Order: sequence, then structure tokens, then C-alpha cells
Amino acid sequence: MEFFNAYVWPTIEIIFWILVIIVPIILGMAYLTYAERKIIGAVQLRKGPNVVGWFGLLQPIADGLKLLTKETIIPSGANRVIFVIAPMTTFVLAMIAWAVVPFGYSDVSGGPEPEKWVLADINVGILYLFAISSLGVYGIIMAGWASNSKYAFLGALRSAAQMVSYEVSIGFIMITVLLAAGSLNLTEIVLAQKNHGIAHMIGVPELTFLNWFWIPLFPMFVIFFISVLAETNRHPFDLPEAEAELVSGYNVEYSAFIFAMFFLGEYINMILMSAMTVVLFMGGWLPPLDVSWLNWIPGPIWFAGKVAFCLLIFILARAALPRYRYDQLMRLGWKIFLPTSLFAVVAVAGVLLSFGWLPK
Amino acid sequence: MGFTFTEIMPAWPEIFLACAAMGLLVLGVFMKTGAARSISWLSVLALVATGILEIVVVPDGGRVHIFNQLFVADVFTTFVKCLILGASAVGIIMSLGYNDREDIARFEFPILILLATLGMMMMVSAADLISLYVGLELQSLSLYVIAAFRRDSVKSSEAGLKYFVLGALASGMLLYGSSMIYGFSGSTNFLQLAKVLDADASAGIIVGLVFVMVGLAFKISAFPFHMWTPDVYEGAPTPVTAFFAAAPKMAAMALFISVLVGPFGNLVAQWQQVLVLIAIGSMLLGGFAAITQSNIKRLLAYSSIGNMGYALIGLSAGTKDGYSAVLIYMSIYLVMTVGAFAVVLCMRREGRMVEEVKDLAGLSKTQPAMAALMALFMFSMAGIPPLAGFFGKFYVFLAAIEAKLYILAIIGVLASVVAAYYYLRIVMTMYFTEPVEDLDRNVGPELSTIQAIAGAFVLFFILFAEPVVQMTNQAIASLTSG
Amino acid sequence: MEALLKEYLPILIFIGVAVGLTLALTIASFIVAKQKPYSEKLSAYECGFEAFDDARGQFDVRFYLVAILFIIFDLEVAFLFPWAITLGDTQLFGFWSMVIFLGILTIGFIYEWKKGALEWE
Amino acid sequence: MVVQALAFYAFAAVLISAGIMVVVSKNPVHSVLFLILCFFNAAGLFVMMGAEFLAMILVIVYVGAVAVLFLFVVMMLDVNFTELREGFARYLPIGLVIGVVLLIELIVLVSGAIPIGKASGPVAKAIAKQPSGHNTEMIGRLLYTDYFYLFQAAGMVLLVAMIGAIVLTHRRRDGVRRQSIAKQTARKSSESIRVVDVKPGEGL
Repeated sequence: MEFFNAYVWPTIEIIFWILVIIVPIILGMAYLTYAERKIIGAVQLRKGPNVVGWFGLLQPIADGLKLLTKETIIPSGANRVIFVIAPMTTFVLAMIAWAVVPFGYSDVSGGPEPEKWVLADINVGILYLFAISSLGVYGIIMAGWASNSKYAFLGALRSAAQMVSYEVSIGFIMITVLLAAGSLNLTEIVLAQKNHGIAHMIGVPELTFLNWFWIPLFPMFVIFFISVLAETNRHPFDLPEAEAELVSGYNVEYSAFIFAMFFLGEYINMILMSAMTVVLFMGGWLPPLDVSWLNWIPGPIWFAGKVAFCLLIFILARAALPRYRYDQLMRLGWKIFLPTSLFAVVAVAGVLLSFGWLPK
Repeated sequence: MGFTFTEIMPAWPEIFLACAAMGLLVLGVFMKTGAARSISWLSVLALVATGILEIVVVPDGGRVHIFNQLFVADVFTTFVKCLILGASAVGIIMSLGYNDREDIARFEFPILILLATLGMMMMVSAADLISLYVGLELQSLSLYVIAAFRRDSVKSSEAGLKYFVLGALASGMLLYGSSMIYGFSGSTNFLQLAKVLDADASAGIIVGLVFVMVGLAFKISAFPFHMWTPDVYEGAPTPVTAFFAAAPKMAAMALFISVLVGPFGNLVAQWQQVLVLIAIGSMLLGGFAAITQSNIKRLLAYSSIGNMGYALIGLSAGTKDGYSAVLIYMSIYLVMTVGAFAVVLCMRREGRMVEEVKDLAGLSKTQPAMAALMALFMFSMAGIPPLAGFFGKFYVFLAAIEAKLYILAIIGVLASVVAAYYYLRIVMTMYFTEPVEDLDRNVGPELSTIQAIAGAFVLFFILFAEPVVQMTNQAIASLTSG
Repeated sequence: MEALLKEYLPILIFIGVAVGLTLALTIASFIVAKQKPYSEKLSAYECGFEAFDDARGQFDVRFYLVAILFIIFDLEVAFLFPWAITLGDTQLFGFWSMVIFLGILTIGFIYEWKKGALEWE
Repeated sequence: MVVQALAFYAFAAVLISAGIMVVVSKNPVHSVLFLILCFFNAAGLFVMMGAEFLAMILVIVYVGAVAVLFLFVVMMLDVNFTELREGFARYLPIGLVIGVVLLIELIVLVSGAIPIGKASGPVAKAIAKQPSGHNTEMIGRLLYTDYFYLFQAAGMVLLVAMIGAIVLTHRRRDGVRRQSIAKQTARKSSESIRVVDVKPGEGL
């Protein structure tokens, strides 16, 4: 019995919390695909899916079932083991990054230790996120190589080079946020956006949305968002998967459920990256105004709202913008984002140091 | 916490050299045409300026530790650094003509040599196992790139790759040894190690010491770790080989002295037998293996292994005289090798490099001056009395005998007799065989000047032997005063 | 040390759950779907004739260059992380030491840019 | 405590077996994937020791960047590894002998079976205990001030790596028309428009 409540019970509790995170994300991802098709439809003055169920709400479940029951074709020349492992890597990586994302925080519960709504509150949270996002390249390279076709091979190479190039500018922009926040722990970063910043400076502490980092580091926020678009291979940087260019790049040979895995991984990655943008720049679970009736709404709701806003911009970018040619895309990554973010690191550090605004 | 710029005065030469290298890099990349030649001459200028700055900034008495005890400067480091700077400057000058003719002239070549020299200077003035490793890596990385500089020729890339793989292995050994020493002693700083390690150090320290010595022995291409030397010397472009044979050897040997004398000063009994074995092996290999060589560059590679063996005799003596004998031997070896390679670089026939010993046939009839100089270098390497080579060997053997290492001295003499055979064989091919077809006339004015200067040094060393010995004794005194 | 490791246990379990979930889904798809492979279906996607040799042939050396430059800039970011959060303690000296470090690497970046290593035909 | 020991042995076992598999596996891509598994387990061991910053940097730099380069090389260059591996059988005995000798030496050393000299534990004082703070802060305080010299030397090594990479691999193909966006946007109307008054019925 002692063994039970010493080891088995905490594990069950952790697995319960993991499911509490996984299930809403998979549902959110399913309905993100639905929302994307509806919004792009609306932008092009046509209706999105509205046949399956009321207003097409069951469409994502229908897609999922269809892909599950289709036959998985593994091409003859393909390297079978790696062919199947590649999509699983993308999916697993997109999932495990959610362990460190902070959803809420309540020091109201009276106890000495404030209750942090995050699965693993490690004090190198942001490094963990940066590590997982830099591993995303593996799924794509393995897929491109394993499917033994020229299109997949070239598509994988190009998207890998693209993700690698934008990884660097994301790293530099993270440093600017760290300079302002003063700690690697994600909960600390959000709290740094709560109790001091521009709102306090201009003497109106209620307008907490002015304290968030997206105002003082606005150019960094824009570059970060564009780099995130490139990092998740989303439009206008989805050249390797563009139908016109390489016939949907690395996942050309994939069918049925392993194709769905890539699809799942990409969309969960999209939600993850917008969650990262929210935590770093848009004040995580903090309400925009520090007033009583807004504080009553719990943290995760605010967090989900802001993530939805970011996803909206993802989808609108896809609906409105033309696609980048590959050399323009690489030029933007290496020749514009890298020097700007490098300069920004020094500029932000200089300003914070000289004005004495450094957190410590 | 921090330090002011004047506090780190002993490090000014390194800072100046780094800024010069970076400045020339940017200048070179923005120059439209003719970048290679002008950047090379500017690099030589930078090296000379660093040398002057080094002499100006030498701390008069004792050793000065800066950068939180990671960097040390004294007469010993200045003496060795000036030799390295000279060798690098000569290396760049020798590469000028060659690179243009073989049209691999790119302005990055002198800059990589500048950065390699910076790495060597950091190695020599390291006062901590970590700064030793970082300096070593900076030097080795630049040398790997230079070795594979002629990227279209298979031999050069093979040389670069082979040097890289074995270099990485040696750095791994060095790191493993340093981690063992840190684990068993609790510190990586030379000063603290010297205080902590006394005669009966624990087993871990000895194993760590052996691994560090393996890593360093590789860098000076001593006997059991010399496999890379002949192939890399033959494959790499000739001016690169000349540079490899001169400056990095000097830096690695100086590093060997400062590591063994500094932290492991009172573990002489432990590291003495290892060095004696390595020295004997190198001398015998240097002697016997070179006899069958037909390619002049491979022959000079084996001769450099042999010379390292003789230098190690002085080091394994474990006395102050032994260490200063090593310094004398290394400086003489430096000049002889540079002179010999200057002659090898002039061996061109119809605009194409020739590397066989028989191509020197009858050189005395076609180009008597160069033949005389080459004969001078060969005699000096063999250790014929009036020339500088003899003095080098004399001091080294004297130190060995004083330290009662009689077997070592005897084997040394025997090995140098065997080595004398292939040195004289070269002189014979030059003077007593008929010239089949003569080599191109005045290949490069700068090469003949280098040959003349080196020849003069070797010939007239006997006149200024006393001040050189006196300087090396002063250097070793400041090193061991610690 | 104990508290530190207590934070990492959920990550380990999360990895286990995620891998288990993926394996279950993939195996389910193989079981549920009717598999009737025949040679035409298994041929690689190709417009026109069949591919002659192995598709993983040679490719432009530019991808190596991007990978190597990425390693160098990744290391640069790795050096920046501890500096960013301790700038409060290291103050001006830490700032200038990082400016020199970034200066060295910016010179390398300028060299790359002018040499055209970042261009992409 | 049991969980810690269990995790340690699991990481160590997987690390060693993956290391062996890197050398033994036939297909080069599999050996690179085993290498990545090695790096992950090493990062896990780092975390067990409390050096979490180093663990994350190990994952970011090694697995995220260096192993990607390995994968590029192994996957895209169809280097015929079977040829390279021919001598494997011939050199196996020598390799084994050296490996065994080294192993015995280490075991003897660590177990202290043969007492050579006094078994001196770490004698010099270890690095001064830093005031409280996470692993990353402690590193941050020391690296940029006390170890300034090594930090700048690392910068120089990175610079040499950059120069070396470009000197050895970069070929500039000049027959390619390159788009210069600056020139395109800097075009003025005067350069591109010519106002011509055309008489009726005459044409240009």
C-alpha cells in the first residue's frame, strides 16, 4: 500500500494532468483546421465546409476517421522503418513541448507556495522550448530521405534549410525578451510582464496590457511572428510544400494516417508557436486590464483567447499574402532578420543597462 | 571582477594581432583585385609590429599572471613568441610566390596564418589547462584549413582530412588527461597544481599526465604519434609544409616545457622515463626511416621527427640546463628548416614544382650559390662542428650527460650518425652527379634572401653563440622562478 | 537536488505518454485499414517515366554551408542565454565583454556576406 | 531516491548501448540516429546532476545543429560505407586488445587496487560556492567576467571556423543573374518612363 501512494498515485495524477493538456490541444487542433477552411472560405467570399453536421462542425472528425481508415502505402524504394518514424517524431515533438507552457497562476489560494498551473515548472523553460523547436527539422529530413523520391528529397532539404535559417533569429529575439524578463523560467517571464513596465511608468497601473513586452519590443515582436511563420513552414513561407513548386514537398509519398500525423504535427506546432508568442510578448494568462470583473475570468481562458488571436493572424496571412520565392526567403532570413535581431540584442541591453531598468 | 586595459598590458600583443587579423579580413573582402599579395605584405607587417610590441611589453622581473590567473607572461614566453612571430612572417613571405604561380592565391591564407600564430601565442602563455586547450584548438583549426587549402587537389584535401582526424584524436586525449588531472587534484590552474602535486601524486594524476603528454607529443609529431607527419607534409602545399615544420613545432615544444616544468615540476621521476622512450624512438625513426625516402618533403618530415627527438633529450634531462638546451636547439632547428624549405621551394622545372631528391642532381653546376647554401643546411642538420646544428646537439647532449642519462646520449649520437648519412646523400646528389636538366633560374627574389639570411645564421652562429645561450638561461630562470 | 528532479519527472512521463499515444494511433491505422499493395500502387510519385537511379543523388554544397553557419550562430545564441539573465550582476563589464564577442562574430558575418556565402541561386 | 537511481541506470544503459550501436550498425543513417539517442541520454544524465543549462545547450547545439549536419552528410552524400568498413574485421583484434587494456587500466585506477602514491582526494579548494541561484545564473556570473579571456578566445575559434567553412566550401558561380531588391526599389520613374507626344496617325 505504501508503494502505491508513494509512486503509483503521483504518476497517475501526472498522467491525468497530461491528458488535461493533450485532449484540449488535439480538439483545438482539429477545430483549427475547420476554422482555417471556414475563414479562408469567408475571405474568398465562399462558404467553408458546412455539410457534415450543423455548420460543418463534424468535418474535422470526419477527416480524421477517413484518414484513419485509408490504406497506408509505403513506396517500394522507401526505407520502411524511418519512413514510419518520421511523422511520429514530428507529432511527438509537437506534443512534448507543451509540458513547460504556463497556463495560469493563482497566489490567491492562500498557501505559502502560489499555485502554478504548469505541468513542469523547470527553471530553464524557454531553453527547453528552443531545444524542442530546433528538433523539428528531424521529422522533415527523415521523411524526405526515406521516401526515395526526388520531390520529397529536395522539398525536405529546402524546408530544413529554411527552418534552420529562421531558428537563429528566433534565438536572438528570445534573448531580447530574456533581457527584459530576467529569468529563463516561463512563469517568471509572464510575471515580469505583470508588475512592472510601461503602465507603471506612466502611472496607470490598471492598464496591464501596456506592461506586456509587445509594446517596448514591438519590432522584435513583428520579426518573431514572421520567423515563427517560417519556422512552422506556414504560408507565405510554405514554398517546399507548395503544390506549384514541389508537389507538397516532403510528404508527397505519404498517405492515410502517417500523412495525417504530419498534418497533426504541423498544426499543433502552429498552436505551440502562437502559445510561445503569447507567453513571451502578450502576457501569458494576464488579463488586459487589472480590474476586478476581468480578474474573475480564470487565466487559461485569457491564454486560449490570445492564442486564438495569434492563430487568426496565421490564417489571415495564408489567405492574403503571395508566396516567397526560395532565394528571397533565404535572403530575408539571413540578410535582414539576423543582423536586425543581432543589433536589437545589443541595443536593448544598452538601453536597459543605461536606464537601470534591468530586472535584477 | 574586471580589469583595466593597462592591467592586461602583457596581453597587448595578442589583442593587437587579433584586431589586425580581423581588420585585414574585412579589408581583404572589400578589396576588388590583387587582394592576396597586398594582404600578405600587410600581414607580415602586422607580425613584425606584434613582435616589437612583444619586446616592448615584456615584464622585466618574474612572471605576471593576468585574466584571473589564466594568462602568464615572462621572459620565456616573450623569447618563444618572438621566434614564432618570426617563423610565421617568413612562412607568409615564402608562400607569396608559390601561391601566385599555382594560382591558389587567396587573401584568406595569410589571415589564417595570423590566426594560427595568435593560437600559438595563447598556447605558449597559457597558465591554465583550459586556456592551453583553447589556444591549441585555435591553432589546430587554422592549420587544418591551411593544410587543405588547395581544395581542388586530392592530395591537399587528403592531407587536411588526415591532419584533422588525428588532431581531433590528440585533442581528445589531451582533454581526457586534463579532466583526470582536474578530477584528482581539484584545480586546472598551473599555480595551484604546482602547489598541490608533490612527488608521490595519486595514480589518477599520473594517468592524466600521461594522456596530456600523449596529446602534446602528437602536436610535436614525436615517435609513437608521428604517423600523420610524412603524409601531411607531402600532401599539403609546400609553403604550408614549411610553416608546419617551423612555427607549430616551436609552440608545441614551448608548451611541453611550460606544462612539465610548471604544474608537474616536482613529478620529474614520473614523466622522465616516458620522455626518454619517446626521444629514443623519435631519433631512431628520424634516422632510419628517412634513408629510403625519395621525396624531399617526406625526407624533411622524417628529419623533423628526428630533430624533435634530439630536442626531447634536453627536456628529459629535467634540469634547468636541459630546458635552456631545448630552447637553443629549437631556435637553431627553426632557422635550418626554414632555410632548407626555401631551397625546396625554388625547385621548379618549366614552371612546375618538382619534389624528388634526384631533381637536385648536379645543382652545383647549374646554380652553385643555392647548392652551397643547401649543403650548408644539410651539414648543419647532420651536426658538423663549426655550424649551428653542432652547437644545438652539443648543448643537448651535455645536459643529458650531466643528468646522468648516458644511454640516451649514446643512442643520440648513434642516431645522428645514421641521420648524417641521408643528409650527406643529398649533398652528394648535388655535387657529384651529372645534371639531367637544370631547374628554373631565379624563381623568387624573396626566397633567395631567406636562404642567404638562414645560411648566414647557420654559418656565423659560433660568433654570437654566447648571447643566445645567455638569453635562454635567463628565460628558463624566469620560467622556473614561478 | 530533489526538488529540481521533481520538476523534470512530468516531462519524462509526458514523453512516455506522447510516444505511447503515437504508437497506438499508427498501429491502429495499420490494423483498421485494408492493405492490398500491388506494384503500381507502390511506385514512387512520378510524372513521366520511372526514376532511373537512386533519388538521393548529389546536391548543391550550399546546404552544408548553411548547416555550418547555423552551428556557429547557434553557439553564439547559446553563449547569450546566461549573459541575458545575469546582466544585472555583471553590469557594464559583462555588457562590454559581450559586445566584443558579438563584434568578432559580426566581422565574420560581414566577411560571409561580402563573399556571397549567403546568396542563394 | 529509488526513482533517481532507476532513471540514472536507465539513461546510462541506453547511452552505452546506443554508443555501441553507432559503431556497429550497417546503415549510416541508423548510426546517426543512434548518435542522436546518445546525445539525448547524455542530456538526461546532465539534468540528473543538476546541470540543467548544460543539458539544454547539449540538446540545442549538438542534437539541433551538429547532428543535423551529420545527417546532411550521411543522407545526401551516398558515401559507400561498406567500402570504408572492409578493414573493420582485420583491425578488430588490435582494437579489442587496446580497448581491453585501457579498460583494465581504468578499473585498476578507479578502484585504487594498486596504491600508487597517496590516494589524494581533491586537495585544492573547489570553485567558491556561489550565492543561491539557478545553474544558469551561476554560469552567467562567472563566464563573462572572471573567464573573459577564454570567452573571447572561444569567439576567435568561432571566427576561424567561419573563415575555414567558407574558404573550403564556397564556390561563387558567376553566370547567375542575381536579384538586387535595393536596385529594384530605388528605380525612379524618370529612368523607366519616356513621355512621347505622338502626332495623330503617325505612330512612333
